Amino acid sequence: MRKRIAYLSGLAAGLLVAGAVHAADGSWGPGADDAAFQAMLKSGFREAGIAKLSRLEQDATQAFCSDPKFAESKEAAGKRAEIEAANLASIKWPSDGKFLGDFKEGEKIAQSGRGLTSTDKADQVNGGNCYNCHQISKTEISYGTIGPSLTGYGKLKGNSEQAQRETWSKIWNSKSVNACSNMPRGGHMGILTEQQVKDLVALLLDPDSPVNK
Amino acid sequence: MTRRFAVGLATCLAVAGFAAGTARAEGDKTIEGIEAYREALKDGNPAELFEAQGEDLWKKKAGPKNASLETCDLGMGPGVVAGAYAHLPRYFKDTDKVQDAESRVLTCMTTIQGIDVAKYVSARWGSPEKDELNAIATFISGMSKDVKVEVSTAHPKERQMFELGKRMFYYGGGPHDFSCSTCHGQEGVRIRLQELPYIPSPKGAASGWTSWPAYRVSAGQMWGMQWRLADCFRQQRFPEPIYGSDVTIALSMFMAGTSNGATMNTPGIKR
Amino acid sequence: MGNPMKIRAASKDGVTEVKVLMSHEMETGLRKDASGNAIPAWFIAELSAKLNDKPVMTAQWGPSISKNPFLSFKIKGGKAGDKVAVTWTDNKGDSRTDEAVVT
Amino acid sequence: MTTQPLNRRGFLTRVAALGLTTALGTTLAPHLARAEWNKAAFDGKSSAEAFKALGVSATAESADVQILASDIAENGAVVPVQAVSKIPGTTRISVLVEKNPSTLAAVFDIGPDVVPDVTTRIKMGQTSNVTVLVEADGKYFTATKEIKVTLGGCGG
Repeated sequence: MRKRIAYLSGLAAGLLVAGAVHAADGSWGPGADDAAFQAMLKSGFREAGIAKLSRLEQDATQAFCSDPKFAESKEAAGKRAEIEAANLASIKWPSDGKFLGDFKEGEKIAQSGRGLTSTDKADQVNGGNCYNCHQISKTEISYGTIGPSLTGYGKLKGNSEQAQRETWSKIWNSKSVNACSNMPRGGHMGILTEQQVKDLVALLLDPDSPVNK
Repeated sequence: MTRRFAVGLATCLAVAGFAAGTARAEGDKTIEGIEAYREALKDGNPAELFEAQGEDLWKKKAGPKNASLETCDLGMGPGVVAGAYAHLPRYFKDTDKVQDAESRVLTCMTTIQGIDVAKYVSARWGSPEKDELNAIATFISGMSKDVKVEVSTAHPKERQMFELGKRMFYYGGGPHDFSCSTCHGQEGVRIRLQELPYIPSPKGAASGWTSWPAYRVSAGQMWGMQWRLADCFRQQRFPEPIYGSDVTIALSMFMAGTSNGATMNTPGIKR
Repeated sequence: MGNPMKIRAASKDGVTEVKVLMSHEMETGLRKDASGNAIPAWFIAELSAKLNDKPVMTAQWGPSISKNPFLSFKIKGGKAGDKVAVTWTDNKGDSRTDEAVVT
Repeated sequence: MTTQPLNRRGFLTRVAALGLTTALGTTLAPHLARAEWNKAAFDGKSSAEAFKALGVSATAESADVQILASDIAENGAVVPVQAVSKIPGTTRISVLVEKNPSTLAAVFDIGPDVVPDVTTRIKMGQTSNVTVLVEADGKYFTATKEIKVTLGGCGG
């Protein structure tokens, strides 16, 4: 969990970007009725297993993206770029310089949606949740469509170092590419280990991977 | 929310176009199969067993006051169950709170039966206490089957609850950065093979709101909306929402209020 | 004794369609609980159906039948007012009979 | 609650009781009285083992035996299956799931007053062939269909 920003600064960022006003339609956006919202959050949850109350605390990226109306607006373009830059700067590149792991392991990680829920154990090997949102290997019929299809990804993108770096940065920290991407920041948030990210990069780029067959 | 966030890598979008042709034919067959499966499930919903249990619990004398819940006011006057679920959540003067069906039942258990509901609130999902609450909610919701959803946001507290729910819907956090809107914030997508209702639209809100409580075939369990929401938060990697807390009622208010005019189809049956 | 069944029996064009929902865990015996102990098998093993006290069908079930089982079958004949009774017996010897009037 | 997988004594007492009731039925089709839970058949780990324990000899595939089920199940815990026989003299319909630990799911003894058309819901641990076996006049007929079991939801 690198670069987690404390709750209060996250909240302050939220206030700053949204402004404490009711929207024109009379709705309470972030920044308005904050006291009631914070009271609701505080009284609404209890710690469960490994899911501690601290998970309700937002970092700057999460706070910004929790007001999508603003986050998508023209005025927020600068802030979006700022958030992407900060996420990009935080990326940890492979320690041995090698981006490609084992695509077979990558397939297993992509299949698994387990890990880090209140009913998971701390020593649970986390999955990547990839098939929940993406089509990947053609043989898997149970895939989600929240994200784009990745079938044939490596065929199209090639296997250059540039392709490997781009793929790594997307999986390690999706918000470095798109500030409010729906995709989790696998490496950045400690969901996936460095080796797991390598295996996923291999799943997408290895010419022998089922993704590219 | 008018526009969606751009999804992912620009290069991925190109790949999506490339793969769409072959994926679609295979995908259509899969969806057809899943639809046939769901159709077959409709005939004979085990939720009926829970409705019957809930009705028994509703009518049974219990608690220190040895009273039944039959005089409980679900918002349409003491003892009126028919149609009540379609008007919930709503503001209740006696508690000065906006309540959903499940939190209102806790109030009635406390005031009418004299039961200390703390252990019902803290009990784990799947415990006998929670099973009782789910059965009662199933019974109450069944008494609103085919009734139009008519949820008021006229009272300031109702309006506030609706807005708090909308804001909660977009509140992202935890190790995965997930919010409700990560999955339910765009039209026409699915997780694995499960279509995801776009909750901020009346149609999407209705498809979610009007079919819970529902029997979950995967677990063989009856889930009220409280459990449904708790499991959403679990998958979101959030801590656990407290049963009957304002967070849960706010989200229900957002969904129910957005689905006004739709028809209750409870209890439902789900994967 | 388990919870009551839900039985519906409707007669149409000389055939009575019977639909039964049963409340039962249908444990396979292969699952483990949270502490890793095997959950013993517990399932409906025997069923019988009667129309006006006359047995019309019996069945043997294994643990592969789903939890809270559903069964639908069709009886030749049967008319409004007739009685359909279903009895199940599980592998622990527990048993339950419920009746419905044909509509 | 017993901890034994099968409380044999209690179970057999019940079966005996059932037998007694059915024996008193006056116009009972004889095969309805032969019900005794066939442990060996339900212990079978394949269709072949289950068939053997059920006393099934030669089987023939028949278009008059139908399995009505969706090609894909969204969840293996509940898979609706309708088994239909158009063969005259059908007395027994069995449902088998090849890859389940207990292959035999159900055996229905059909009296003359019942249409050989039963629907139930079965568990499937994985994608598998499902077979409906029909006994009519001492002969055996089958139909087999593959049902795919997929992962739904978030997989968590």
